[in-house]
Amino acid sequence: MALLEVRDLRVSFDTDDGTVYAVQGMSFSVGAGQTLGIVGESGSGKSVTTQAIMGLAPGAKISGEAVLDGADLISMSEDELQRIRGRKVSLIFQDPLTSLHPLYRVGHQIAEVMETHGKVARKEAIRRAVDLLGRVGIPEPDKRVRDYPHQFSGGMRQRVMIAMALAYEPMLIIADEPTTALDVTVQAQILELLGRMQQDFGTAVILITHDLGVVADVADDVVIMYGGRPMERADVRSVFVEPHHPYTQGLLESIPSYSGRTGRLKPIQGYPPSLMRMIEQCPFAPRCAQVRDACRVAPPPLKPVGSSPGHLSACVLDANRVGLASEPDEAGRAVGAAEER
Amino acid sequence: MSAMRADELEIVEEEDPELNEQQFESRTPWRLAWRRLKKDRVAMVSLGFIVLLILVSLFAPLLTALIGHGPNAQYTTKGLSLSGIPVGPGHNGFLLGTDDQGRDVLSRIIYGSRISLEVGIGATFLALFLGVVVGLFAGYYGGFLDSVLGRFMDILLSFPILLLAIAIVARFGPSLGLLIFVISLFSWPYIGRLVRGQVISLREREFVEAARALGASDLRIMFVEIAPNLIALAVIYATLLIPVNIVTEATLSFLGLGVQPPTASWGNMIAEAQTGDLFTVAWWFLVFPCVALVLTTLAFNLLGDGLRDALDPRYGRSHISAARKVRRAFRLRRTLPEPEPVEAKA
Amino acid sequence: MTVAGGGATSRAEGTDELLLDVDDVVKHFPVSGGALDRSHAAVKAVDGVSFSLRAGETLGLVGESGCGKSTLARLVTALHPVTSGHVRFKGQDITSLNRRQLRPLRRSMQMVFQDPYGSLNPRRRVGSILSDPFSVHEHLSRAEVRRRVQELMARVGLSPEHYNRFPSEFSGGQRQRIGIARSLALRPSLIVCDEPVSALDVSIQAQILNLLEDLQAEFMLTYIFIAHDLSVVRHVSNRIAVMYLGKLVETGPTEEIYLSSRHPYTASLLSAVPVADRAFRSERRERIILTGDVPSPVDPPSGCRFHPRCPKAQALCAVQEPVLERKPGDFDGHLTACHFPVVAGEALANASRQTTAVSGSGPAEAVNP
Amino acid sequence: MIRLIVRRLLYLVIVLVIITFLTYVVFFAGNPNNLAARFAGRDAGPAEIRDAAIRLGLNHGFWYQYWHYLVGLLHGNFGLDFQNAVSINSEIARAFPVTASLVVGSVILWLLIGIPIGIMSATHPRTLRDRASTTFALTFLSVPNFVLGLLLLLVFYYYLTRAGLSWFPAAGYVPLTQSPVQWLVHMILPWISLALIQAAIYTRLIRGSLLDVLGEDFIRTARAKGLSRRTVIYKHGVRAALTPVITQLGIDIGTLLAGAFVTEKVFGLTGLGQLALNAIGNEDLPVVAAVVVLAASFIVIMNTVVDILYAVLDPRVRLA
Repeated sequence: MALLEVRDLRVSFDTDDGTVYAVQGMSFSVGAGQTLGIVGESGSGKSVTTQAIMGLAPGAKISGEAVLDGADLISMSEDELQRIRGRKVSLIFQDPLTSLHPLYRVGHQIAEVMETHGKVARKEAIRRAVDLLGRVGIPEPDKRVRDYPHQFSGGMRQRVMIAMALAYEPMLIIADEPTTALDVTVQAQILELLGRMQQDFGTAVILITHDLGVVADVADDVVIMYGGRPMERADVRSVFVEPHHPYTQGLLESIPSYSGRTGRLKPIQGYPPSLMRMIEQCPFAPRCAQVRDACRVAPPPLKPVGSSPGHLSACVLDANRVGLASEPDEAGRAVGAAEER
Repeated sequence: MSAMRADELEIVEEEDPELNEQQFESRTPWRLAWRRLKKDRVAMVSLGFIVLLILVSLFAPLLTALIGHGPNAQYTTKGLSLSGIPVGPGHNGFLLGTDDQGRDVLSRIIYGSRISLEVGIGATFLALFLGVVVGLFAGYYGGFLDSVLGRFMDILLSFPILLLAIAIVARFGPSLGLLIFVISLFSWPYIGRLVRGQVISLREREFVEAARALGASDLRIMFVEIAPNLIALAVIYATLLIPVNIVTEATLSFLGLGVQPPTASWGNMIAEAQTGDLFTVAWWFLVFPCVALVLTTLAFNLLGDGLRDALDPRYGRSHISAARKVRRAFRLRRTLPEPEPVEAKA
Repeated sequence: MTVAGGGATSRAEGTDELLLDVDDVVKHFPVSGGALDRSHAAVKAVDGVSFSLRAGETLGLVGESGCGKSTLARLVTALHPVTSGHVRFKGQDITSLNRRQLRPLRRSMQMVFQDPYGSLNPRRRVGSILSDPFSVHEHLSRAEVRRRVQELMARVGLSPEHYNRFPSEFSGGQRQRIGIARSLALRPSLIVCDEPVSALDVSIQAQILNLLEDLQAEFMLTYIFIAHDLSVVRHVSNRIAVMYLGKLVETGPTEEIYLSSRHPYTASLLSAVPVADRAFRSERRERIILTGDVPSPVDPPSGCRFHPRCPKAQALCAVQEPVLERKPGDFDGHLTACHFPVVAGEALANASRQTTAVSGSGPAEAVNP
Repeated sequence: MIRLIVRRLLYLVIVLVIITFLTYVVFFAGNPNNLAARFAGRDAGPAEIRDAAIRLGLNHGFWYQYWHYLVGLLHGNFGLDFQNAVSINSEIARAFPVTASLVVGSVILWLLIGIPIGIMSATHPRTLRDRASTTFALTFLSVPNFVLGLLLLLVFYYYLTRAGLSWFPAAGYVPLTQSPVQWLVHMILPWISLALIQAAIYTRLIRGSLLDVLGEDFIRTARAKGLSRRTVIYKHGVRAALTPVITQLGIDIGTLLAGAFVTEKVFGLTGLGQLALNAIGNEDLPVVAAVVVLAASFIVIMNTVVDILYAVLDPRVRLA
């Protein structure tokens, strides 16, 4: 039984310059206490997905469903969503400095969550804030609770954000690039803390990141996004050990390997698609080395592949073909190129 | 090796066909701004009004000749009733009526527009020139020069501006040149401070560092790299400063310290109308100059507002668009910049 | 150095010619609060760094934010004056030259910047930006400049017809190609790349790394490659220098550093990087999680600057600053600034648990993933 | 904090020296004998002119007079009026309450109008309400002060009075201590004419500032915490958006206290502005200098108050 089940989510924005089709048919699910990694490059729609679900994307046109604990978040009113946010679902953002209010004490900002949702008295809320700050590893929490965000270092601020997210013991934490603005050594601290808190509180986590390494480290399941669509979905091991989608494969191959020099890198050629128009084909087709005619007909749906259950890929290629065929299909490319003229 | 290159090239070329075909010729910053401005109907109407006003003031002698009434001619018989009351709008061929001395209000308004535009635009350009030059040098060089120039601007800004303008004009006698000089003297520090701030942030941008790494001289960096990035700001603030300066001129004229009668200026027309209670029965010679003044300043303000949105959305944000929010949401700040030395100084 | 083509073989191991010699350079930025405030605090951005570089090699400069690596890059390219110390380029001391004297040197020393958006002037056309090197240094006809610019654009993988476009009409990866083209224009011998790929997406990053590699082979370039991404640095560098709070803590051949790092900071830095393909291999390395944050460079810790966070710190470390020197058993050129260098097989994670009480600035965790 | 105040005071002294110096230069640029001749009267002979010059202190050189003036200032004494030979201190004491009444009343009024409209407009961007408030703001932004004043007088005084409703007086000032009701009645039109234009400026200012703040990450955090819209806008948004408003308010109050020339002239209020205008007309150097000094002091003092307020409101400034 999934805690959050998102089906066919579509998000678009009307802008001065036209419509931005940010997310197209996104589906995923998170089990209670599990960690889902959503991975994608900039503009792939990974942040918009969760912000739209939580009603935090101003001006977004949203369709599809996102069932949390039996209730659909997409059809909820703003008031209903307000009661979910911070209570059942908390969010952590990329830049802890700009994400904390500069003019209020951190204790106040944490206590606010409890006061809003739990009708907890101020004094009690502050006492609990001190407790939380201690649990997320902030030394001398009884003193620091009275400090302002600018008096903390980057890593400590992110700890404050985590404490705030945990304040009402939510079922789900959505962490949107929580360590991107931090140094590697601090990132390691924060990821470790997030994992420990998840165990302590039994919270599920959606971790949004561009860093495959982070996902490999902490996620149970992974969704790879590209051009606003899910490309591949599987448990973390399957994604890294037997990636199916050519995009996932390309992504993994383009990372300079830690395990030593592998010679020349194999980049994915070309650039990501523009989201200013509806993409009526596989969004990866223009860059795909194994492109087929079928790729240009319609965006392929997610379908089961590989040996492990729950491994889904949105690719027209056959499960057993892929992974072996890394040589480009010259014929397919030529046809595709001709069609485009 | 060469095959690799050709391959990369090909990919880059076909990367976004839309970009190649449709958007290519129209995506220069100025074209983009113009396209946005064209969509703004209010701004376009204002622009039309301003163009018309400029034409009117350029061809003032021709227009008044067509009307048949000079701006200073007193039509004591035709223009005033027997009891000395000015003629109302539309009577005896006076489209907007006459004033207390029997002069044609319309002709005077037409000539008044010359003063307003001369002073408004003249003082603004002078202020712009001073402000940009001082701001550019202070911001670019920083250090001692910046302290001195910055302090100087601060002190000028803590002057009771209107009072000193009044004192200077009163002392040296009003003249158009002095008026332009005094008005720009007290308005350039605003632009100077703005430009300085902008230059300080531009100076730290990597493209300036890149120019320096190439061995470009300071002057080249200031005028080739930085100055083009100030144009949008300068255009916006010039448009917003013009109405302010027009009002300052009118105010000084109203206080009797600007353009001296009988030369018509909207300010002294209003002042003349206000002395004595004649305007209570002959409202037109008070109200029409006021309307001309208000419409002109309104047009410049509306245009400035539109320009601000069109040229650099960051300054105005009067139409905060979802597009910008989306772009924000999409943008990744993945870089870990080291603390800039200048920030450390601050 | 005549090896063409891609692959690891194209990476030059360097020649014997000493291209750059950095000798004990120091850069302090004064911190002051206004005209009447004359405090004497300074950001000690770079505090006594020495290294040298042979023609054709790639030196990877690694460190976390605020460690001074970008400042060091600007000292080497004479964009900032040094507070003290010397930088010799091709035998000439460039720290004492004025701007005019430096100008001819600029031809052979260039920089590629981090931010593909900030490094190109948004109000100028790409053709104009790329003709800068020629208009500053050479007097060529318009047609000749145009020809050379288009040649450059083609070389870095851009379409020469896009000569008249503005930077906003290019994607991040394309802009970084423009930045590389600009640095390449005058055929320099040294290019300092300041985090050239850290603002790019992974798939684009690989394109740019390959391009840099090809250009190095073709034009016999020497690189100083600054990055915080250790995998990227490992991929491109022959040698690595690790910086912490304005100082070099360890330097040596790339594989030496990665396989047998001696400084506890290097070791923890390496272990902290989450790496996709490592997570699913049998030999899982222990992860060392350091405590606390990087201290302020205004008031760095005494002795060894790493000691408050170091899992191996002892009383001596707080008192005496370690010298960057070759440790017994290391290869020539592998230098470490540590009193108690890591020995092979040592478990630092356990050490960090024991020293929690000593460092006392937060919980120290050691996890074995 | 103390260092800030000391630095500001030092700054004030520098500004005052420069300003008084400039004022003296401006008025001495002509021939001081002309001044004496004017004050001596139309038919005065050379001896009388010399007498006048001695009486006005004009026989001394520029530096002497200037120094004398500065010393007087240090004793809190603005000296004597050329025209009537009365103490300027007492003239200022008479004029200041008029200007203060005008400023205090209109500040309250324009904040009451400007802040709510600005907030409404920022929280409903691109709606009809926003357009309406933008129209309001840009219209009054474009109306010169004296035009609005005169039109108000025309409608509310002349036309109403002619219609038999003499609700508003034409001009003049009645001290608050004399008759609070009359004071209020006399001040209403001046307040409105000053406040409407200022309110327009503040509407724009607050709208822009609040829109910026509402786009900040910490607002998204506040919403993500499940706070109500009201809490997010007022507690998290408006609080942070106030900074530029406070700066502007400080400058405006300082500048207006120095004399709201136009409004005072239109409504016949004998405040500092009128005092200065008359003095300029009469080339009454000590009075002009006195008002200029007062004006600059108000501006610098208000700037100091703003800086202190900043520190109180923003912990980043206070604890830096």
